[in-house]
Amino acid sequence: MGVVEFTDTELMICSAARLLEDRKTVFVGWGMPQVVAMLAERLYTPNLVQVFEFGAIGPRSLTPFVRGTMGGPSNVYQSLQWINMNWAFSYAVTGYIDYGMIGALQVDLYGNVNSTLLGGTYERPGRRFPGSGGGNEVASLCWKTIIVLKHEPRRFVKLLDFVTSPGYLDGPGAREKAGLPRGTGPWRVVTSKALIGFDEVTKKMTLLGVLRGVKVADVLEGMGFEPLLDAKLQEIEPPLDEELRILRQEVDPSGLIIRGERMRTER
Amino acid sequence: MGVVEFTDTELMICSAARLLEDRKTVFVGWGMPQVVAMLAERLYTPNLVQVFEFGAIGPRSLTPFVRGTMGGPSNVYQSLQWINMNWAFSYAVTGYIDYGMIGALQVDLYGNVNSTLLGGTYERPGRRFPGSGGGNEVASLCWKTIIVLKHEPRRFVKLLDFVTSPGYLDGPGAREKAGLPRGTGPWRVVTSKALIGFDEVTKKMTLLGVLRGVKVADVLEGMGFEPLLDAKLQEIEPPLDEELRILRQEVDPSGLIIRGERMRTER
Amino acid sequence: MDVLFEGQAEIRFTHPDDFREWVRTHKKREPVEKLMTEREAIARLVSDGDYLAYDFSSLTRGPQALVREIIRQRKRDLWVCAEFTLHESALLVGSGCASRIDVGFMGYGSYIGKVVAEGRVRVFEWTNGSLAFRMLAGARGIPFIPMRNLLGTDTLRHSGAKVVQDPFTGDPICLVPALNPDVFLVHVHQADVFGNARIFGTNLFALEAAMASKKVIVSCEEIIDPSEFRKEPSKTTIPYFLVDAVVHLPFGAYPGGVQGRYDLDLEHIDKVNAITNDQEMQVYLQEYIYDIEDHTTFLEKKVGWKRLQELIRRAAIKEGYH
Amino acid sequence: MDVLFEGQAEIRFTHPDDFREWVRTHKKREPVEKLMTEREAIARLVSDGDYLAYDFSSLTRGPQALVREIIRQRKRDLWVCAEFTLHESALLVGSGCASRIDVGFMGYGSYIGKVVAEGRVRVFEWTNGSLAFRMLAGARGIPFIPMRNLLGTDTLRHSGAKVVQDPFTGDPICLVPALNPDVFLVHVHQADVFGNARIFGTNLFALEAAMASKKVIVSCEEIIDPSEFRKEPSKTTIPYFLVDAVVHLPFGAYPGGVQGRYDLDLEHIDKVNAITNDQEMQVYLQEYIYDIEDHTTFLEKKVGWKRLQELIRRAAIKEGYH
Repeated sequence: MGVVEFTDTELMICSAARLLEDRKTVFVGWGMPQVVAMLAERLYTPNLVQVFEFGAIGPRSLTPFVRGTMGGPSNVYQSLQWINMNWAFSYAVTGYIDYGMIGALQVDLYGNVNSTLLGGTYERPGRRFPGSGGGNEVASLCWKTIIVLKHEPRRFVKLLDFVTSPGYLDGPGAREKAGLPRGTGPWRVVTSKALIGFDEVTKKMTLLGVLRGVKVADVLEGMGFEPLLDAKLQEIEPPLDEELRILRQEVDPSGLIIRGERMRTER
Repeated sequence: MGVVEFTDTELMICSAARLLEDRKTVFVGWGMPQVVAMLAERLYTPNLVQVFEFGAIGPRSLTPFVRGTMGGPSNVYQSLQWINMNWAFSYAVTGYIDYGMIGALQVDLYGNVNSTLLGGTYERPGRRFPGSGGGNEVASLCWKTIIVLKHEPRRFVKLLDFVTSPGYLDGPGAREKAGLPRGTGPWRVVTSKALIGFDEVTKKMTLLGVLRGVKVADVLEGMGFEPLLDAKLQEIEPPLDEELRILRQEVDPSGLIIRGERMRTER
Repeated sequence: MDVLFEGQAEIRFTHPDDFREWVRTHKKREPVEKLMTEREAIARLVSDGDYLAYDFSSLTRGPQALVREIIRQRKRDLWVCAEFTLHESALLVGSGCASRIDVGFMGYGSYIGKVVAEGRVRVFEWTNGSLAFRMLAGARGIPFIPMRNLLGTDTLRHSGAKVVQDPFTGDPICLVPALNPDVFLVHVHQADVFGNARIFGTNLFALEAAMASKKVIVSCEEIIDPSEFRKEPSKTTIPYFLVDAVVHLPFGAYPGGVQGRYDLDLEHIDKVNAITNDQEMQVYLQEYIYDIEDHTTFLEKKVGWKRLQELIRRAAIKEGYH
Repeated sequence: MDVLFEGQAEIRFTHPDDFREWVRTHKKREPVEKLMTEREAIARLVSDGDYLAYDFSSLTRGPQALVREIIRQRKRDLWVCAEFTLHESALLVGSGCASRIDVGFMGYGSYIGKVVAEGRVRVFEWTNGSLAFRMLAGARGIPFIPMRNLLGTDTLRHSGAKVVQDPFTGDPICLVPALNPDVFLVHVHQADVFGNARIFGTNLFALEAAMASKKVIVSCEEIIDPSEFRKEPSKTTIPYFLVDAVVHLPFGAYPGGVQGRYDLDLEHIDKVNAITNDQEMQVYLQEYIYDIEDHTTFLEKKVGWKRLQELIRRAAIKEGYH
């Protein structure tokens, strides 16, 4: 069947897009999640309702994606409702948002997310990043949170440098005990090599699938913790031609979003 | 100079309208306060900003006044902003509203207001009335509250049957101690015979003026408490011809609002 | 949390997590046709014992046709949010539909006062502002919200609010519990078949209550195409996924008016306000509700096109209502 | 009130009564002309040490011309609300204007991260949602508001929020303090000379922040007649009495765009994001801000009419923006 070439970014976008359900709502964070939602809407979930933190409810975002935009006219095109940030988050708090999608610098075994800093102390971090944005809200309030990050072992750590947004904290029941809404939490972690879920009982990360041609050992190597392994480990299909066509020709013809490390896999 | 004839309602409307300051804001309650604001706007305070609890900010209400209306098109005509109830009260809580105007079934020495019930118990009141409406908000949150009620001795009582909206509660400092915003409270009581204020130190009702031709003893007779008497007791001028003309011809040509007990006074 | 004072009213309180669960399982995210008759909407979505809220008043853009249908279907034991309300409370209590009222403003006319005095309906004391604020908390998914008023009064004593010491200022502050009605009725200018809705003019808490309520029934003057909403998203008051039923009811606010469309009918309103006892109430209910099949028949037999034309003609002010 | 947990951040907190007092004495209720130059507005209304907030982002409808004027006037020791922000934080810190940042989203580009890491600016940890919610509390005149998130995280630990036991559910709940900025900057589509303002499209917290802030500066694309506002009151985002200055600044969001008017200029935005150190920052500030007299000169000398025409041309989507 030949070989397909793609970037790690493209792979993550496609894997994440396949996870979304049609006829559901998704809280879309800045950057990659926007592109994921666009791809999903065009290919898999025509009735997906996107919600943006700045108050755009149900837009049908236009392509091409304008780099950096969040709130521009093509981003919020043909929304159902334009309102403001407090209302946008209200939809999430009251249980109207099925999926949330955020990025991460680091994650731990329980799906807690760091997007604030790496190394050093809070006052003098080794490297400082933008912080929560709306990520803490998304990870706290949407029913199922999807975390998207590159599969670099250093990003999967035993102890986060900073807990920006809550996963299952220190295990089962901890979210509810902290006062977070019942029944929420991280649902999937999409990486450039694997698809990870969470064990229903222990709330620990559970490897659900690996990219075609990638070995499980490669996925686990160098991670700061060992996730559980699902009994029925899936093979993740590399990006489909149609997915890549939409991404490269419609969504991001400039290639500035989807660029990344080059990968190749058998079709 | 002859004699002027008017109703007690007309007198109260005119007295209250003269109290409002131009270039200020006023939170307007249902019924008589609406007519007061209309008269004031036409005659004394062209730049008064009216605020209605249902979200009309700064309307230039049209005449004639539509009986019972609160929210109808002529009531909210040419507003600055149409919004909702939570926002309307927000203007009051944040200190933007200078005057509030409410009615009352009963008042006590400290300007506490009952508009809920007369007699009996809470569960089995002798007579039950509409309750606070937005009155509690107005009396709690506007800087200066004007209370308008008919001068019937039984309405001025030692102990209210029910404290619906706060005056100075049980005396100086009590509002602040209860948690109400600093520096607020009842400012004037407009009746069909008198104008009453509040002593700055004791917060007790203080008679400021009586209608031309009315004796102080008549005002005090039968009241359940004795207000302080202001050193410079004013004479309240009966309704002016121009006031009556506007009320009777422009604001309420049907006469359904301004009707009441007939009174007469020397011009 | 140290409670300094606690009002004694019973409250209808839903744990925010239980409300979320309802939304998760009952609220459809996709656009589905929700157009139905008022009979169907009320039969399906209003249950005995429900907590009921509605937007605006008997005089202006109140959901009067839907309220009449509730009475027609003889729903029982409703708990009513009497926010800024006028004669709805009287009709709902007089018809035996409502047994409890959260009072903001309970309406004029002598009937309702009398039945309260006779202890035939339980009332709980709030204010227009606190009920609207409770609705805001319900829509924000938080269990309570602080207020700077109610404090110091008997209104507080007979409410379900609590006073605590504010941990930021040290001062006493009033906390009111979130309100999450079972049913919210709202009459709007325009809606589409999926439930997207537009109100022109002010509102009490249309979006708050739609978001805070388990079931939302929209009645509308006009059905418009769904694509209209996406052309002017700032005009959308309520998006479709909050809504469970859409009922096309022109003149649905009668005898109240709808801004820019038709004026209120004061003569009919006076008729309701003139009711002073049960017998008169029954006569009114019989004539205008029980004996009438539906809203269309009501308009035809009890109002008449000539009268409606007159009310349309009187609604001369169109500014801002589009 | 039993505090279960307390974040350790310093907060800028104004007692609601002190804020009310400010509003009482400083905010004119009558319509007076407030049109002035950006120089005048910033000189009069922004003081060293002020807490500064603004609506939307560097990319869309941010008050960029006003921010540049703040930098030009070398204001000092500002505390910035970095809500949903992109490069404003970098510019305000790089120019030495800001010394403290409440972080919602601090912006991209490597410069700002570096100066934080070097401890040259103090940061406090919040989220976009909690800063917006704090602003809502400020606008509601309440000292705090409860939230269902922040809980369980280091974000909470480094915020100024408190966790208490909710007296209605018994569960832990997070309380965030009201935010009442000293200055709020907002760039709008249309304003009149009194300060009435309209935004078309979404906003972060335009009305909340205008109501919560001591001083409000509106810059606008277009000045319209005051009578326009009274014809369509639903379109009024901010009424005049909340506003202290109106500055007519067409293209005032540049290099960001304004919906329906002009597109963002990604080339210029990339130039800002490419700044990695103080030297490059100084070069940028010198060329685009310090050496430039005012916004008009900036457009003329640093952008050019040809470029602006191109950005207008690119803003092809007009739906909803009127």
